[in-house]
Amino acid sequence: MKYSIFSLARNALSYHERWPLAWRSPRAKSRYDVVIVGGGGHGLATAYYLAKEHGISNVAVLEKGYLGGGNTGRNTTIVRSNYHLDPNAHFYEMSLKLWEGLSRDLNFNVMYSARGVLNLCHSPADIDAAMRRGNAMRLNGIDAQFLSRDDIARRIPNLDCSPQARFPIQGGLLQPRGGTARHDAVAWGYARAADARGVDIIQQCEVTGIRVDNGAVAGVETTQGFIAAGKIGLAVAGHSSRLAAMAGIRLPIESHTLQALVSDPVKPVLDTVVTSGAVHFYISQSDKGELVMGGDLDFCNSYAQRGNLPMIEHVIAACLALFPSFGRLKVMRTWGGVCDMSMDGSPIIGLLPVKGLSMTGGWCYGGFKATPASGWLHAYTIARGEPHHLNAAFALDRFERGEVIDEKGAGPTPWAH
Amino acid sequence: MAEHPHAAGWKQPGKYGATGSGIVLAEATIANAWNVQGNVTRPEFIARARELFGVSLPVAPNTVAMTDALSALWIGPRSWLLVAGGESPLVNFGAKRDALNAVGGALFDLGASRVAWTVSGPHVATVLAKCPLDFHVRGFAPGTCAQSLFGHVNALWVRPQEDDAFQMLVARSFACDVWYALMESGAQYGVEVTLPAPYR
Amino acid sequence: MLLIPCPWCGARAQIEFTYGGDATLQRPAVDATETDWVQYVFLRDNPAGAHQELWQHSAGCRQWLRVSRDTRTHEILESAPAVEASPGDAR
Amino acid sequence: MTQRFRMSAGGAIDRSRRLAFEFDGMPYQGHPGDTLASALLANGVRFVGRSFKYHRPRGIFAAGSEEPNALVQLARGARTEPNVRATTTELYDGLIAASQNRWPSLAFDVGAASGMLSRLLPAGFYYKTFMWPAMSTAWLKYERVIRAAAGMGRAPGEPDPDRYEHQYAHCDLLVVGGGAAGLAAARAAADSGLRIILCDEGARVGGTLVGDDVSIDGLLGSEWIDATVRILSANPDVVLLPRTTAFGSYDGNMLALIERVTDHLAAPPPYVPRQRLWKVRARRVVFATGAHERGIAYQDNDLPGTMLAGAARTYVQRYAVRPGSRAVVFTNNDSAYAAALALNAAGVALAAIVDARGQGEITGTLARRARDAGLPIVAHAVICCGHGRKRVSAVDIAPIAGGGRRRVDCDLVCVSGGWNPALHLFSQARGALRYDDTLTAFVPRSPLSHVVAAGAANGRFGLAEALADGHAAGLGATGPNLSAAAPPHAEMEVGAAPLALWSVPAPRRGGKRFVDLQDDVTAEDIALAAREGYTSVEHLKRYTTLGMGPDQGKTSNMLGLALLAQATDRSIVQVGTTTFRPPYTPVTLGAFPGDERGAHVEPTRYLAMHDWHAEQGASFVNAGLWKRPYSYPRVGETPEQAANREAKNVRANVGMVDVSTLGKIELQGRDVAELLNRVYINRWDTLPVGRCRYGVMLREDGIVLDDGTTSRLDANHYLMTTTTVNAVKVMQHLERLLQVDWPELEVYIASVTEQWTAAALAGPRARQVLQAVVDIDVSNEDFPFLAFGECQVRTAQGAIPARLFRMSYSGELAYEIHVPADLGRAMWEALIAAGEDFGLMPYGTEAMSTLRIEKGHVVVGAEADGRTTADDLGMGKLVSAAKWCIGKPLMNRPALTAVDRWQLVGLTALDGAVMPRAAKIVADLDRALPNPMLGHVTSWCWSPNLESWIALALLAGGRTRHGEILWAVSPLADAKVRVRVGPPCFIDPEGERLRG
Ligand SMILES: Cc1cc2nc3c(=O)[nH]c(=O)nc-3n(C[C@H](O)[C@H](O)[C@H](O)COP(=O)(O)OP(=O)(O)OC[C@H]3O[C@@H](n4cnc5c(N)ncnc54)[C@H](O)[C@@H]3O)c2cc1C
Ligand SMILES: NC(=O)c1ccc[n+]([C@@H]2O[C@H](COP(=O)([O-])OP(=O)(O)OC[C@H]3O[C@@H](n4cnc5c(N)ncnc54)[C@H](O)[C@@H]3O)[C@@H](O)[C@H]2O)c1
Ligand SMILES: Cc1cc2nc3c(=O)[nH]c(=O)nc-3n(C[C@H](O)[C@H](O)[C@H](O)COP(=O)(O)O)c2cc1C
Ligand SMILES: [Zn+2]
Repeated sequence: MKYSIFSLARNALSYHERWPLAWRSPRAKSRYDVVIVGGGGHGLATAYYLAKEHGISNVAVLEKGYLGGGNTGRNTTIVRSNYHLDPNAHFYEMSLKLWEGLSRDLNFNVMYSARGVLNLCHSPADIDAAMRRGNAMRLNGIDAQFLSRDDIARRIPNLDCSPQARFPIQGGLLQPRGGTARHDAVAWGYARAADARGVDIIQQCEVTGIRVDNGAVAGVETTQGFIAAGKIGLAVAGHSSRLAAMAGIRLPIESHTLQALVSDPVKPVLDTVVTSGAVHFYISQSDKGELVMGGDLDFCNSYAQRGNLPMIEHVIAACLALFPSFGRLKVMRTWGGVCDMSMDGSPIIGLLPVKGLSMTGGWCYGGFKATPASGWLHAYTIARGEPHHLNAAFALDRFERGEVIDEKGAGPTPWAH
Repeated sequence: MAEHPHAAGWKQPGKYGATGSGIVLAEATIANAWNVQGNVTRPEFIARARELFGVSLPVAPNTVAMTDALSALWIGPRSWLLVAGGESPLVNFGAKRDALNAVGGALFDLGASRVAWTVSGPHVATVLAKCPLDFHVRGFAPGTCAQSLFGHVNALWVRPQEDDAFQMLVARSFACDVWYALMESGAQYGVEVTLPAPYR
Repeated sequence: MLLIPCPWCGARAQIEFTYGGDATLQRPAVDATETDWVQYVFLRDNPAGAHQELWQHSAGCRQWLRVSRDTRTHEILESAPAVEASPGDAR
Repeated sequence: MTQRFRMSAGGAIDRSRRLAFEFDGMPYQGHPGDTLASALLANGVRFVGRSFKYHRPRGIFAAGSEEPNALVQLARGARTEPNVRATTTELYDGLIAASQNRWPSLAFDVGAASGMLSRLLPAGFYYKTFMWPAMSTAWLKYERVIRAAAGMGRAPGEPDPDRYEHQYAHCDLLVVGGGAAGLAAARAAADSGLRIILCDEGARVGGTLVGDDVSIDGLLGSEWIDATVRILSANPDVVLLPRTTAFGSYDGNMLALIERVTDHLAAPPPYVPRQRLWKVRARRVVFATGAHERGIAYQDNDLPGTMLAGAARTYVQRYAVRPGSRAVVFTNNDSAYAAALALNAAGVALAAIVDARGQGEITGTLARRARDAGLPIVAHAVICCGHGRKRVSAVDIAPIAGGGRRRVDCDLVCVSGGWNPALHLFSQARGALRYDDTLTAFVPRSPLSHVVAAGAANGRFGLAEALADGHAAGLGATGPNLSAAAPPHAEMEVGAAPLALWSVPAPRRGGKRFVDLQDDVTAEDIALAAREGYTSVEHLKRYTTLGMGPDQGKTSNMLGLALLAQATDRSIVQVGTTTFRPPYTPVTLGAFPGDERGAHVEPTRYLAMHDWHAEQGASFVNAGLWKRPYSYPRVGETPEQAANREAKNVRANVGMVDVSTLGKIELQGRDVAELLNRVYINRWDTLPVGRCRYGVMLREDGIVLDDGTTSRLDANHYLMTTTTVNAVKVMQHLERLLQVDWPELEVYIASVTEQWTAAALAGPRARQVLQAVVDIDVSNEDFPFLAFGECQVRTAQGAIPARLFRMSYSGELAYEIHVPADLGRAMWEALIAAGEDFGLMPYGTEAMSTLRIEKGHVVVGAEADGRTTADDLGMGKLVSAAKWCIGKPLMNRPALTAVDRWQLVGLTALDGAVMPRAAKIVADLDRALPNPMLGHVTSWCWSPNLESWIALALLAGGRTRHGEILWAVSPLADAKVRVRVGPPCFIDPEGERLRG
């Protein structure tokens, strides 16, 4: 059933008792052309574009829990393409363009809200770095504006723009097309659209092993039995190392906890996404009214999907240093996700050194925004057996070549990115 | 333009905040502070240090050895801070460094790098509880010291005796910030600032 | 917040420590191949379960510790000095 | 106004005093001991807010922190606070509150129109529409409307004026919850020598016992509380924290507590924080957090006047308020009979007790008492709908098996759908749960090694068993404790099992049966989610927003997942719960930073000479945590103009800059040279004593990490300097190498950054100034470039020992003078005085930057940006071939040695143009985008000495491009400038000045 205001009205008449399943829950077949491990945005998008762009629909997406329950369902939903280095800029800009048409493509409103992403600058050095990035964006054909302190004070009146602030705001880089999207809807929308094209989505199915015969993948062992496939794509953010290890591959990745939190819901007070590198903080307001915010990692390897208080204290301290009037709002919920922190802060999208095996992962803090492009390029790479020029730079062997994509220049310390 | 870094009260005796003297603060002026490093498993190093400073370097972690002239604080398994508030064997730095170097040890002058206060009064443990250490006498025994954080700032505390008085040392560039924090949390109990006195 | 046992200072709050990552990595010999160095510098086991890792008691005794911690539960299984030797011991 | 519904006697309130308050502009009165909710009820105010999505009228539903409806906007102005639960807000004199989510008023709310459209707005409706037209900006317009309709209260418009603070605490036993079980636990463990903390959310401890007519050890509930509190307060090892909610359970048994210190006071005393965040490290924890009652989903079960039965009982017994005049009680378990009895005793007419269970199953003590009291029990029956507009006026009752409905008039409906142990914190502590079929609730599966639940939180709902359970939990912490008090004793009640009843079919198709009152989630929404395949309990939550409001579903989650189980033919165990996460109840943001707020969010580091700089009118700039002088503007000068003057003066005369922030690490021991050889690309064993050398450190991956000069003070004694930003990092790096990688090296190191104040004296007349104050000969012969020596500086306070270094960042003849920090000002002032005749001016970081750009000196963070190699910076030749060092093995990977690497060059703006800020370099201005970038400007300045704009830049193959003309462009600033590429050093490339 196509979703629209008309189908909504029609179903209202029947008290919404006739809506069909958004996606089936089929039993896993014993063999697929392609198995995608991970039912987050990236895995589902990969499957969707395999079917849509390459006509490969004998595909299963295997998800160990519920779909969208990984980082897709726990991220702070910021979507942007404001990158400095060329490979990142071109990749994330492709993604942003896909975001712009995604709701209609999927026939599922993912609420991509181009409300602008503003990176604050607190020192001359911040301004230099932001302008250098903004200039690179513009030369790459990506929208960017530099806002003065006064522009910012007008646009976001509850920001403390006074010179007495500990980290006084001196300007900011705005990407107007940046914004947010509704995280769960992305998973559900891709799932529904992939399902409609024949992809099998198998939840509660954990991959426990990857069978490799003669240097090529043969299939996956799962909690629901062996499933054969000549091609396997990994999209398991946070767990990439574990899956790769099943095929005997070590990755330049560590898993770390990233926390986020929401305030109680209030009437609209903030309609731009605001971030500050100096205090490691970002914030936006959801359509339901909560302020959604986050900051840094918890700084030790973890698969626990939960974090500790110090980082929450830090995030809120940063929030109130910037927005002193939010002091009497309350934290409603905090949570954590397991992030793949790569050694250069950039993702790995491409073939792995076992035939038939590929991955898209290593997202660090920010792979939600990459979802459409990552799925599209991963599908391309799987279907063609070689990377597209937009993901060629994100190959695993870049570390031995020395061609790392280190946006922050933080070096091979994964938790420093 | 910049506000005077020394927040209200430092070195100016008086009462601040609520009435009463919930905590009492006084700068403990450091005449000298030297950092001795060396390998405790080498008897000649320990002996040389005793000979040079008149104190046996404490080997138990986080303990303090005191003489009339100075306190020797264990600050690491190979590192001690010798602090004196007045006349002490902490003189002739170069010669003593050479003497320690000769037995495989090291000596660093940190005399100007730390600010110390004596923090006392009935609410001392509460005010210091911005630090994750346990300041209860059962958690912080007399004759011991410990390093930790006060807010975001590294600090070192010494509890010389079984009373409510602690010495607190922080790096000098942070001292103003720490002073502010002490005043902020102490104000509700009343802060009494007394005259600086030599570190004891 | 983790409570990390420092072999010298006792159990201390996590905020007193600085994380140092995987403790099982062995620095290659100075004449090792570039591939050995690439693996040492970039690749990690990243296990789910017991993880040997380094922490420095940076706000305390400044010692680097070798801690074994379960990355699924954060339970600390063991903690020891990074190495038992002291400078010059080897001589 | 009279408190019409206040009973004439009873309750734990202080009738001797009246407190005036205001709700939605109307004045009312209450008493100390009241909550805002109880006071509103006492005044007959039952309609207190509009619901989240449909804007339906809502009343007070609960009496504690589980309240889903009665959220109000408290106070006005800077202290206004949205979404405050009326049920936990203690009344104080002058309290002002207003209802939320309505406009223009509670009674006439425009948003209520969405209620009329509600059939179009089922769960997740927005995913299915608003996708047209195709422009991506279209959604922004719909979104604006949706956002304005959602949300609840309003955020304040001004900074929070209040202060908050933090406190760590340590104890052997933390008891969370001071009800019967918690008090029994604390009492059992007291006197054992353990340090105990007991916290409770309430204004007074006692939990459900407060005002209850039960007897413990022969005392009335409240008397027993008082007696126990007296015993505990007298014990110096026990800390009692009322008004303190444990909200998070973290690793290592750390519990986070929030204490509301002054929220209940009309006029808080000065200096006292508003709230205090406690971080408690507990050896053991007892969660005696009680249980939450839940409702039953029947049609229009959200009308004001509908409340939980336990809450109704609390209002009567604790607050002496009649929440209505004529009540219907609807239950599936025994506990509601206590409420019925209490209401009856309070003079509330009981129209019916509707019990879903059969007559034969209603056998508990309380039910018998109700029957004895002649209360009308209707067994085997349910409420199938409510009636009324802005409050309930009647309900329809019908047999559970279906059949004839009967209307019963009432103005109060008391519902009990059973109880859920409050195991939020237990679960956060990784405690496993088990579904108990008899209790129809999740309970702790088994205690953890250091964490137990006790009392109602542990599924022990009866008072006697709760006391016994608490007592046992307390003893569990002490081990055998001979001095422990005897277990408190209460009469055992006979209970009957509840019936699992979650919902009642709606008589009207499309009738709304609310599961989650806070987020407006109905039983129909849950059915819809199940129908569409959102069958994981987590999907259900996210699709319908069940349990996602400020109450986090305390009264609704269980109901929702049971309905999902029914709809999908699964057991409740198969469906499972969603994840419990902190905080237990919403916690004020302001409490998290505590005193580290505003300007104190991070510490500020002040230079030892800060006062001097400030007295000279320096303008300051942040450098890491430090405040450094940017320049010293004179009257009429901007900071930039001042910097220009200062830079020029250095080249013409002499200037002095405070460089104390540089990291300084002293190294002693036999193997220092070996260590330095390993960490720097260049050699150190060959450096003579009394000399300095510039060094570059690489990361393991061959990229530049840091740079600085290191001096050999003595055979085995060196002083290393690091950049300001990397000082801490480099120290840790060295400690790690020495302790982990190379423990065989005999090297001792200490950070001496704080010990020394450092001044750099630079300019052609530097020597004359210096010579005037030092006791050694600083001529070129005796003290050549890169010499180090010790000397005395003559100052007004006498001679000061100093370390002297002949090194130059500016490219001029220059010296660095280090003296102990407490003598810094004396040294500085001596030099300033000596320099008077030579035109000495202090200079700040901006002039310093100009000078070093002119000289082509790189800065880690600008030219070395974490992607640059030594060779990129033209320092490839520094890499010693004779030895290994960190980073060397990976330094020559193909991409790091490619010919088109971005290499350091100098740029000069042509045509007298201004170099744009942070420009990119392109060859062709007019290319279509993306326009390939050949490099970028890393540092730039107006060079007062060259009288043109210059820059350092990284440029692809830059060293082979000297002489080329390219474009430096800044699309952001709409600026483009022709630049000539050249070597990075603009001034004195031969180094004659600095050697002179
Ligand atoms: C707190 C937080 C905030 C963030 N904020 C942002 C942001 O603002 N903007 C942004 O762009 N990005 C953000 N991110 C990052 C972003 O969430 C992720 O990069 C992105 O969602 C990754 O999507 P994914 O589909 O690869 O992974 P996931 O959604 O995690 O999907 C991976 C799936 O694989 C499954 N899986 C794992 N192992 C197995 C197995 N063995 N068998 C079967 N299935 C398996 C998992 O259960 C999971 O569902 C944030 C992340 C976090 C944690
Ligand atoms: N089915 C039933 O009949 C039923 C159900 C529940 C409770 N009860 C009654 O409850 C009593 C059980 O005693 P109990 O002590 O287990 O429960 P209780 O409800 O009396 O006490 C729990 C206490 O914990 C506090 N609390 C809860 N969460 C907290 C938190 N996070 N931080 C701080 N404080 C918190 C509450 O304010 C309350 O005071 C008995 O009197 C029993 O009769 C009966
Ligand atoms: C953008 C965003 C907004 C959220 N808003 C809410 C919210 O309003 N209420 C809520 O209870 N949780 C909210 N959450 C958190 C979820 O409840 C949940 O904690 C998170 O998805 C992680 O899942 P888990 O806690 O079940 O592990 C939000 C999460 C995200 C990513
Ligand atoms: Zn330690």
